[in-house]
Amino acid sequence: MIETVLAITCIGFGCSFALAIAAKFFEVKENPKIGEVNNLLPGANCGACGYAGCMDYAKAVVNDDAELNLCAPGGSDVTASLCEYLGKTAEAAEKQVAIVLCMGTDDVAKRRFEYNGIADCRSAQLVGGGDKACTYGCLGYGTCASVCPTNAIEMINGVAKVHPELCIACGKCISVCPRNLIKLVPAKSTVHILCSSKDKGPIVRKVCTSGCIGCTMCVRLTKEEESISMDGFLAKIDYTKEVQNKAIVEKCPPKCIIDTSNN
Amino acid sequence: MNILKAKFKIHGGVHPKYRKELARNEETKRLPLPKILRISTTQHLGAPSKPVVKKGDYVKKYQLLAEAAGFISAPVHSPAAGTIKDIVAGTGATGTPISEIILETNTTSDEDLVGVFPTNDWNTLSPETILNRVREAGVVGAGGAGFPTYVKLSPPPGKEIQTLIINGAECEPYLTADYRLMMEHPKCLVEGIQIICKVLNVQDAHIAIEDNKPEAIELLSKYIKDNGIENIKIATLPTFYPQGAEKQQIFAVTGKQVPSGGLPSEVGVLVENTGTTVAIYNAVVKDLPFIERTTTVSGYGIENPSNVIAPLGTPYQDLIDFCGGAKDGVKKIISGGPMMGFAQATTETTTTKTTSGLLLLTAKEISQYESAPCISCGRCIAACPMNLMPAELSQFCEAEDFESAAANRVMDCMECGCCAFSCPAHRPLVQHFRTAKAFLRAQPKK
Amino acid sequence: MSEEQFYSVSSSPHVHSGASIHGIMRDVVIAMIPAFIAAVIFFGLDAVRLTVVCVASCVIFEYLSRRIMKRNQTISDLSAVITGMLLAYNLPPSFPTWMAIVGSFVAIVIAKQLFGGLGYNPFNPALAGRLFLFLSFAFAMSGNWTDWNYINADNIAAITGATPLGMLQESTGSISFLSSNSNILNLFLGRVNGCIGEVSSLALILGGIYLLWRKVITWHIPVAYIGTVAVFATILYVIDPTGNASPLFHLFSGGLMLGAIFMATDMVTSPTDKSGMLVFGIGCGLLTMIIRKWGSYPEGVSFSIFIMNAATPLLNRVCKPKMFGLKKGKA
Amino acid sequence: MIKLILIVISAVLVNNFVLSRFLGICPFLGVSKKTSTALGMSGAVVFVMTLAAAVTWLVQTYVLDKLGIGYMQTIAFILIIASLVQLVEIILKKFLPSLHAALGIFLPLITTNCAVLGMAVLSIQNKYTFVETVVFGFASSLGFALALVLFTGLREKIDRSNPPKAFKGVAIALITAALLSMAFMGFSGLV
Repeated sequence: MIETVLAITCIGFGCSFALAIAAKFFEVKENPKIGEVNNLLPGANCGACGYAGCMDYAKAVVNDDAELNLCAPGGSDVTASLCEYLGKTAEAAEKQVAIVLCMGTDDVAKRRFEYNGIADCRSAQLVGGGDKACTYGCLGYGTCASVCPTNAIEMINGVAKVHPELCIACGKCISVCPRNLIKLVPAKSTVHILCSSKDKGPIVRKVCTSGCIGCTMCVRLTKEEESISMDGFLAKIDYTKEVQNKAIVEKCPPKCIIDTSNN
Repeated sequence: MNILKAKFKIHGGVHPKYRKELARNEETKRLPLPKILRISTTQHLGAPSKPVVKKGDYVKKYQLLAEAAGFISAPVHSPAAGTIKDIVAGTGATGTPISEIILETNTTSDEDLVGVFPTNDWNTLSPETILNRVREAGVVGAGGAGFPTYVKLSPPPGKEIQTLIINGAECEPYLTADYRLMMEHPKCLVEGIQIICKVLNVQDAHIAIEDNKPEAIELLSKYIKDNGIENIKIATLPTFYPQGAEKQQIFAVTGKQVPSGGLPSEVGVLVENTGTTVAIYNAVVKDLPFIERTTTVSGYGIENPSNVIAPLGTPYQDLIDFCGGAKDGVKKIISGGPMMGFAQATTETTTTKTTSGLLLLTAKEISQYESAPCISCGRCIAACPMNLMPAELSQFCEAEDFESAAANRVMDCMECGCCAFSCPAHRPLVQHFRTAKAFLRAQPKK
Repeated sequence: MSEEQFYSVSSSPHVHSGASIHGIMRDVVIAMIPAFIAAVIFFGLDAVRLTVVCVASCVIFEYLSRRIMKRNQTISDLSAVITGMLLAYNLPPSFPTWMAIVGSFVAIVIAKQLFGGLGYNPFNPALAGRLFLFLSFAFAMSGNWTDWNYINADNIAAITGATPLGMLQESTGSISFLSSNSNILNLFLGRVNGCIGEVSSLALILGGIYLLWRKVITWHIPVAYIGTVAVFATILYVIDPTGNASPLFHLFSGGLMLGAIFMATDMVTSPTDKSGMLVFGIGCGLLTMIIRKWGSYPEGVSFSIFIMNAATPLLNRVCKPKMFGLKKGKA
Repeated sequence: MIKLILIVISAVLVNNFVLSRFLGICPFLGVSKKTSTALGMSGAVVFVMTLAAAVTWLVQTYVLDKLGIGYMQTIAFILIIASLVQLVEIILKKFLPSLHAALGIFLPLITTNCAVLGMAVLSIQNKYTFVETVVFGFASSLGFALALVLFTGLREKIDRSNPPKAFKGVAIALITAALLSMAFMGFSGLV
């Protein structure tokens, strides 16, 4: 019985002795902090922080002092834990969600030609500039929906729609949309102008009945708060300010302003 | 004997139904001056030219409308006298936004033109003045790319051009504009070639013509023999598509392979289109700017297909009406050839310096793409003149794995269409590669 | 511009050679007709029964699986019909019908539709079906044969129940009589025992010539495959003529012709590059002879093609055409 | 000498560790995403299995059999294999950090890889001599590498296929592995 225990223990010692020599001989310096920071991150490896996954972001945070609030899925609580671990201060990033600034669904917006090709927005844009009559509108081939890691985007009647509660603001849909219709806006903002067409009114009216015709009604109604300004013939919301005057939703002639607070 | 058979045969290539007989035998007709011309400022490869006229100006014929913006660019001249109605945004033949100069022509007086000083003997001109005339005339490659010709004719220092090839292959089906040019203006073509030889001080030049144009070969060789010109020979090429592609033609005539990503000048060869050569002749000898070009209006959807000389900026609808109007059942309108041309949504688009053809095709002439899976039958690989693997590349693009596509040299694809032409599953291969190339071009250089 | 009449717009090119998957598959079906006629001549009603059952069940299974997966229907491209015919050709005449249906299920549903349909399957569906049946219903696959009169050692027409390869497998003493030319002629014409589609090498070669003429397949795989088997068999034959059968025997017996012309050349599961095809053919040839010579199964064709199908993705990565304009050596 | 060749053929083709004996499936499925990691993994497994074969045989004959405590075999073998894997991990971290990061969790997993332990125990059961054990260890790791590389090639093709949603990912990989093992049954009886 004793020999068994002795034999096994000396095998154990032999192995550990060999490993100790090897560890000393091939030693690689690595900062233990990186492992610590990595454990604080959610580990979704979504790349929203711009690094190739959480381990990479941890290395950047420790070695070259990267921003602490870049982790979108983690949001403010990850930023807080990072600050507290590294003893730094960083203003907590406000929770953001993506939104598609177009509501030209197939029943209101016209098509220009019968498209015969790949059902992918980037590919469709290359063939004749996309088959939607409006040169700014959403083509509706769902590339953003297919690329969204949390399936937060749904194609409704030919236009993409983001479900804010699922969106982790990783920005993948933004880079993939050939017409740059998707913007990151503060989650709590409810009033949105769902159009990105810079064309003059008559041209917009010819291609889409619910496109912004640049009548500046909403700008005049929200004059005091200056929350809406004109960019050419397109009304744009300044998301740093809160839009109070909800009357613009009814007053807007083409009805392209929506207010998501009620539903 | 100044006719030699091209010795080298490239890999791949396909045989589409050429249907050239539709618009081959009649003379080229001239379109009466349309009332409205919408002249695009993106008539060439490179930066769009900047308009020098504004709304309401009255311009004479040949007057400069837009000047070149930058080194790779070309000026645009007014094809007729008239008043500038407006400068608006429009869509080009490829669907990309362009800005158009709308010119209301006064069709009454056609003589109201800017002074023109033809020279009777171009030999006296030095290469520099020839190059300047070519630049000022706004001559661009008429083959389809529209690369400014004077940039091409001044090769980078240290690169010596040994052989000049005049591309008379015109391998795209339906198109016969170059053929008619060779038949009707051999003198302008041959002298144009000699002018280029002078500029590049090249000793010998070849006119590459496919052997499905025997009359052109015979006529040109007789013209060359009668005028005792030694340094121009005719290279007959077997007829297949894409015989007219630059890299393939260089290989077919000289056996040299242009290195991947390199320019033909690196192997000491320069290829010039027949249409461009005649434009050079007009610019240098007759001092005429590039204001009109021959376009083949063809296809089974047009009443009487023919070759038409039309001023730049002519709306397609005018060309169609001039050729007897469209038959019913036209499914597709294409600017350029059926293999590399761009399908049009409307007939409002206008002609530019690179519009080699306008095709009205009925359902039985065109094909429909389907999203069928690739059965790796290898026909696209056998057809690819660049010896790539379209089957594998398209599967990478479908899986949006553009890095592997780049590793398999998708950037070297010249979008000639041979693969999609021969794919039994009707897969949109060229569109896959264009998406991949657009994505890779947008990538910041790492 | 008339509003409602939209023009069709797509990427270039706008014209097409007219080839279609349906066209290719139709040519393959036509090429398999001679083998079917030979099967009916030698095995009569059984051949018809098996072929009809397999083709019908393959088409039905494909229709059902496409319906369940809510995908577009692809039974019109005849690939299911070909899989059915190929599977039937690999079955002995005495094979029970319900097992053929099980084989068709494995071939179509598991080996093809689960991967997403035609073009995505890494293995040849008909072969997957055959191997599944071969390994699970070994007895039924060996089948009780009708008699085959072969001319034995002292050249009297004797009757035996086994297939030619089966006899080669079990025989201990000298088997040089197997390679007598009268037996070889029987083998070539198909008057032997064996699976219904593989017996008549003549009919299969006719089909192969039709496919080559229609440019559905290229010569690389069949020639490489049959060539390797011939060379390997000759070497064995030269070493020990009594213990091994003659190369001709190996060529015309078993499933070699059927495998080399119809199953190995399946475009989806074979390499796309010419050099890759040659390596594929040689690989199949070597494996077939190894299994025939030393393996425990008499027939190695199905296994070798199946294994080489697994190697096809690697072959596709290694054997690539050299790009036009690349200096020597630069990949 | 013939026996060695037979061992090699049987270990690589006939009773291939992955496809016939179904040992070492988890790294087989885990690492077969990209060929580079698969090759790296195969290299590591070949190194570990060959060394493990040698060391375990020595320990078995000179320690366990001498003291008659054959029943301690499993613990002793696991101890040796674990330390060998740790050795490989240190070496890889030093010389091939990129491969080390790419392999990730699958490198330490070799410790519990049933193929390694299986090979050690099998060689003892088959009463191989020392040379035969080492050859058997090397051949079975070659078999593992062959199956892994073949399967990685297949995996890259089926990753581009679009199976129904329920079968995406590992499910379709398992089906492909099943078909592949069906193919390898052709070699049975070869030896």
